[in-house]
Amino acid sequence: MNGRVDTAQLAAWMCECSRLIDVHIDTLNDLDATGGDADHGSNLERGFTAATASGFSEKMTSPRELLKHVGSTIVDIVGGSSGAVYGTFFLRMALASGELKWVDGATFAQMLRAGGQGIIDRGGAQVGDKTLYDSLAPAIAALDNALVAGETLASALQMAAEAAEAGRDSTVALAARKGRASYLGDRTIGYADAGATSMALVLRAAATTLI
Amino acid sequence: MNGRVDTAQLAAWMCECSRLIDVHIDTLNDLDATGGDADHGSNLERGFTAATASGFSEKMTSPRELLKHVGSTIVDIVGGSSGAVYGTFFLRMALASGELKWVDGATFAQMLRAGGQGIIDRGGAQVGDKTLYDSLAPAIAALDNALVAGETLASALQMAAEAAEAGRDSTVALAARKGRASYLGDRTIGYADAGATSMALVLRAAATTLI
Amino acid sequence: MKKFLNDPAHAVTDYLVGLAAAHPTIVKFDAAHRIIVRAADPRTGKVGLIAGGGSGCEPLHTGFVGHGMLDAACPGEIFTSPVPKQIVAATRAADQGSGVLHVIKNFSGEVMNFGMATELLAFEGIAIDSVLIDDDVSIPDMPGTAGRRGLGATVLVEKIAGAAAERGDDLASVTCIARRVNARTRTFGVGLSSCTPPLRGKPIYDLPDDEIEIGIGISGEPGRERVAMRNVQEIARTMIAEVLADLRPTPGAALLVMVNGMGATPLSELYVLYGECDQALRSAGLNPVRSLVGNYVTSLDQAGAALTILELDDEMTVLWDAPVRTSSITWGALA
Amino acid sequence: MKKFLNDPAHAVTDYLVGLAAAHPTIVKFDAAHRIIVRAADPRTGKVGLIAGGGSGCEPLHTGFVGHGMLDAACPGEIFTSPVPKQIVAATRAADQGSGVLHVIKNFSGEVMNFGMATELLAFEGIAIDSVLIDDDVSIPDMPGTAGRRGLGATVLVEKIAGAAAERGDDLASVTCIARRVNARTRTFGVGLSSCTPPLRGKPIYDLPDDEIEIGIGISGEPGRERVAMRNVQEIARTMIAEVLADLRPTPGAALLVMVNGMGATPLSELYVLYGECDQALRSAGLNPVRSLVGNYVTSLDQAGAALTILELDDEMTVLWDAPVRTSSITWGALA
Ligand SMILES: Nc1ncnc2c1ncn2[C@@H]1O[C@H](COP(=O)(O)OP(=O)(O)O)[C@@H](O)[C@H]1O
Ligand SMILES: Nc1ncnc2c1ncn2[C@@H]1O[C@H](COP(=O)(O)OP(=O)(O)O)[C@@H](O)[C@H]1O
Ligand SMILES: [Mg+2]
Ligand SMILES: [Mg+2]
Ligand SMILES: [Mg+2]
Ligand SMILES: [Mg+2]
Repeated sequence: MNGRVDTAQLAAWMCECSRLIDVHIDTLNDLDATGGDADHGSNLERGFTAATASGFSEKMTSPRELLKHVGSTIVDIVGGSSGAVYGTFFLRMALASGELKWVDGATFAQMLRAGGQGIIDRGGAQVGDKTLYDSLAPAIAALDNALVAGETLASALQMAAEAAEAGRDSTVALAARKGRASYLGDRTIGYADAGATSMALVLRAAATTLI
Repeated sequence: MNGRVDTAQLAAWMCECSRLIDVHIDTLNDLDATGGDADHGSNLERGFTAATASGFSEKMTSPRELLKHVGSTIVDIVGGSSGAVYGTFFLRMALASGELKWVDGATFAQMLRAGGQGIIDRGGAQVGDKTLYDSLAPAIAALDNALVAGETLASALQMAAEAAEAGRDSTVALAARKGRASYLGDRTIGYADAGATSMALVLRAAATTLI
Repeated sequence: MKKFLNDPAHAVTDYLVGLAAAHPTIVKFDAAHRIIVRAADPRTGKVGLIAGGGSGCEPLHTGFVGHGMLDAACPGEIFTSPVPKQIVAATRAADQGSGVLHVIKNFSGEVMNFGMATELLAFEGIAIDSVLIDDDVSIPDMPGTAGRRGLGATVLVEKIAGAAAERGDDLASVTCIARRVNARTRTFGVGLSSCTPPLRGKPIYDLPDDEIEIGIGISGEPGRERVAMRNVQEIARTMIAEVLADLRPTPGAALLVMVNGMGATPLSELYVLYGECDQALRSAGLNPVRSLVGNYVTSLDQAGAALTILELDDEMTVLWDAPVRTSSITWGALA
Repeated sequence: MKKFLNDPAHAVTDYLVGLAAAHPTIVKFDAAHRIIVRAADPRTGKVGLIAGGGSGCEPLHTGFVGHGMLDAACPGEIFTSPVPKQIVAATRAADQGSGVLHVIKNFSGEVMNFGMATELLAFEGIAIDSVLIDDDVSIPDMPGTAGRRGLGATVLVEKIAGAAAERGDDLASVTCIARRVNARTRTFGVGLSSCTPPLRGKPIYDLPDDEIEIGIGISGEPGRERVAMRNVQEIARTMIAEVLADLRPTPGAALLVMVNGMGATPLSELYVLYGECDQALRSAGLNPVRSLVGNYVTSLDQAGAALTILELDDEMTVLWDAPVRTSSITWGALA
């Protein structure tokens, strides 16, 4: 058994996501300004705050319930691209957790992969389209590989966060093909994608909380 | 006989007015900006240019015809307060010149007074209302007094121009009670009235051309 | 300065050409006289209604030419009242034998140029009457001054008197209702920015990012007072206090409430302001029963808004609701 | 930032409250579901029409709810598409038993949120169809991308399909005419300034005084390209070249020409632009027969404009002319 993630840890993960988004809200808005409408930070802040602010209900006793709450709150509150994409991401993670009270590393990796698939299903993004999937896809792969190689979940998540950050950096050189930024084509080259940047924060939050 | 003003001199006066307005167009607009809509210079420029640009027709063989042409061109072209006020001013001067082929100083002084009365009739301005009448009224008085005192027309016009400039300066301390600037009340204190400034130029032009 | 224009000196003409091209069934541009007239002559015998004023306040007045409002409009240069020639031509075009009402906003230039035109028209035997619009409460109503400006009431007078003329009222009756509407209307405006006249090429004045002008008119000049920026609720309260103190409406009165944008303020902000005003008026025991929200009397690209309130009576309400078909105000069925 | 607002976070709600207060006979604000619906239910059996999108583009879509256009509108946060919950509620409100057409502008967020809503609605037995608006020619129509944005065509689709629904067409027919209108419409926009979203408090980008953005959308993002400022004739030529190259209208085609302001551009400038476009189109042997000039699809306080051209056929023309009564588009007689 390579690590263990329970509901309380997932709650801590979500709170850390919320905190990191708060800290980087202006950066995210400014990155979104380069190719979009300058609201990505505010959008996520609204979503994560709503999902975490009042704490989690006592009835959320499983990863499924907690992540479903987060996903549907984001869907119900955020709107825009990130509402649909992040919402679908957490809802699919919830679904993939089955009815388990806690999940091991391998299951968590499967959940992350299911979340990524949800993003593809929802918005058709591929690696290289300059979206948050460019951070998520390498993180999914890194997590899998590290666990297969026998790393602890803690260090595997560390590698996943680093891969997400590298993925985020890889978007700097890309021209956007999905989302609002795609309307600007080559003008988006030179800046990291806002969503890829927030997704790297989400993975970084996982690495610091799910240990 | 104290001096003599013929049609050609009046034409020169109008051309000099036009030139001086051109030179001071920005000043006049900026002064109008302090209490009005920043267009006084442009308005007069349009009027005097139209009245003088194509030269005066050969048929304008009398002061009456020339000044009627200038007055009605200004009325027809300028609009706004200054179109009505300056237009009426020149039309009433024309009327007061009777059928004379040229006028002497005393008649010119009467014409100027008739023009001033036209401004009162048209817009109800009194001295102290912070309008162009604040430049014109002292100039009319100065011209009369100088001629009565036996000055030449040339030096009498010089004194009239100086009186107009003093009148212009007197408007700095006033709050506007007529025209657009009146809506600003005390906020107009501290700036000369745009119209008073242009009227001082008109009198200055008379002093340099009607000699 | 960035504007959609060619030669700034031709901005007004270019606008008039475009207006007529866009609405050929409603208006014609009579370029020779530089006036906008109805595309189709109204039936013979209707009292004519004309208005004019400096351009830059669009859609006022050109946008209100058409069935149920004006017969002709005289656009002057930017912020410069029209010349007597235009007013004479518009009066002639509007006359159907029953006389013409001049809707004159109380600006020195407008009053004087309409005055000159009326002197010229005296020789022509056209019956002419006039209504002087002076609804601006930001200026004290004092003798010896130029008096109060004509602002938003102009739109209401043109609509209501226009409907009276359209239904066949005679000149005296049309004039009477026009004056009644003006007498029961008050306006107070607030500017968030200075506008930029095309020929000037730069703003008329500088306004810091934390200050606003209150008590503004419609020609880009500064307002009565410069004050610190405040939220819309406070702005609405100021507007309402100024308007009600002067209008003194009957308790429970039915009101027409107009929230008018100055040109660069988005519609959504105007509705936010409308919402504040509506609520405050109801709390004051008054009854907003008609509204007009949008850009109707503007100052080029100024950001800002004005509140206009008319205390309605039954006749005004019927005439307000009557069909109208102009390029900027359209509702109801035409016969 | 100077705007008429209280708490920037409540700007959208405050706008919706004001809208409903100003037009109580046309719309209601359903605050619980955060949607705008018609004040009076249309007759039973009418096909419903709903749309939604980020706020900041007013009057789109809330200003087009009413007889002859939409049954309900879902306003999102500023420049953020609505959430599925709103879309579900609006669909339910609009359904009269004959199904509902979703008018969806092709923005990733809008498409995805309507998609999620449609999945949820699948359980409810409401017949739903959709039209995807993608008239923006500034973006190449390439596979593997998000495709073209939905811009001005949205207004035309809502008007024309709304009239089809109002006269009793069934869902398939309403959808069909909506798609036909979108297929024959193209738009190209030009921005003269950046807008300032309330929550951001400053412009989205800096634009020097001698540069403009061409190929813009409606959410304040930069355009396809930044170029030097030029006069309106050149801007009109660019717009027309871009639109016609893609639309390829039949020679002599009857056109509906819309010149749409982005929110801070005065009406007079829009007419100057319209005049240039009208003339250029006629020179190109085309026939502008209907026009719409004003602020219909905006980006908050952005200065700028977009040209939208629809090649009309007879049915579209009849439906365009059909009576409509919303807060922002009104004409014709209601039965
Ligand atoms: N189809 C898509 N698939 C995955 N991610 C997407 C897609 N479209 C947009 N995104 C992501 O969403 C981010 C923008 O989110 P946000 O600004 O909140 O939404 P909006 O574009 O509606 O304003 C982009 O930076 C991008 O990473
Ligand atoms: N009633 C009046 N009598 C005399 N002069 C006036 C009157 N009203 C305005 N003026 C003069 O007109 C000047 C403004 O002219 P101008 O700016 O060209 O017209 P407008 O105010 O119509 O823009 C003022 O500075 C003032 O001197
Ligand atoms: Mg965004
Ligand atoms: Mg002036
Ligand atoms: Mg002026
Ligand atoms: Mg957004």
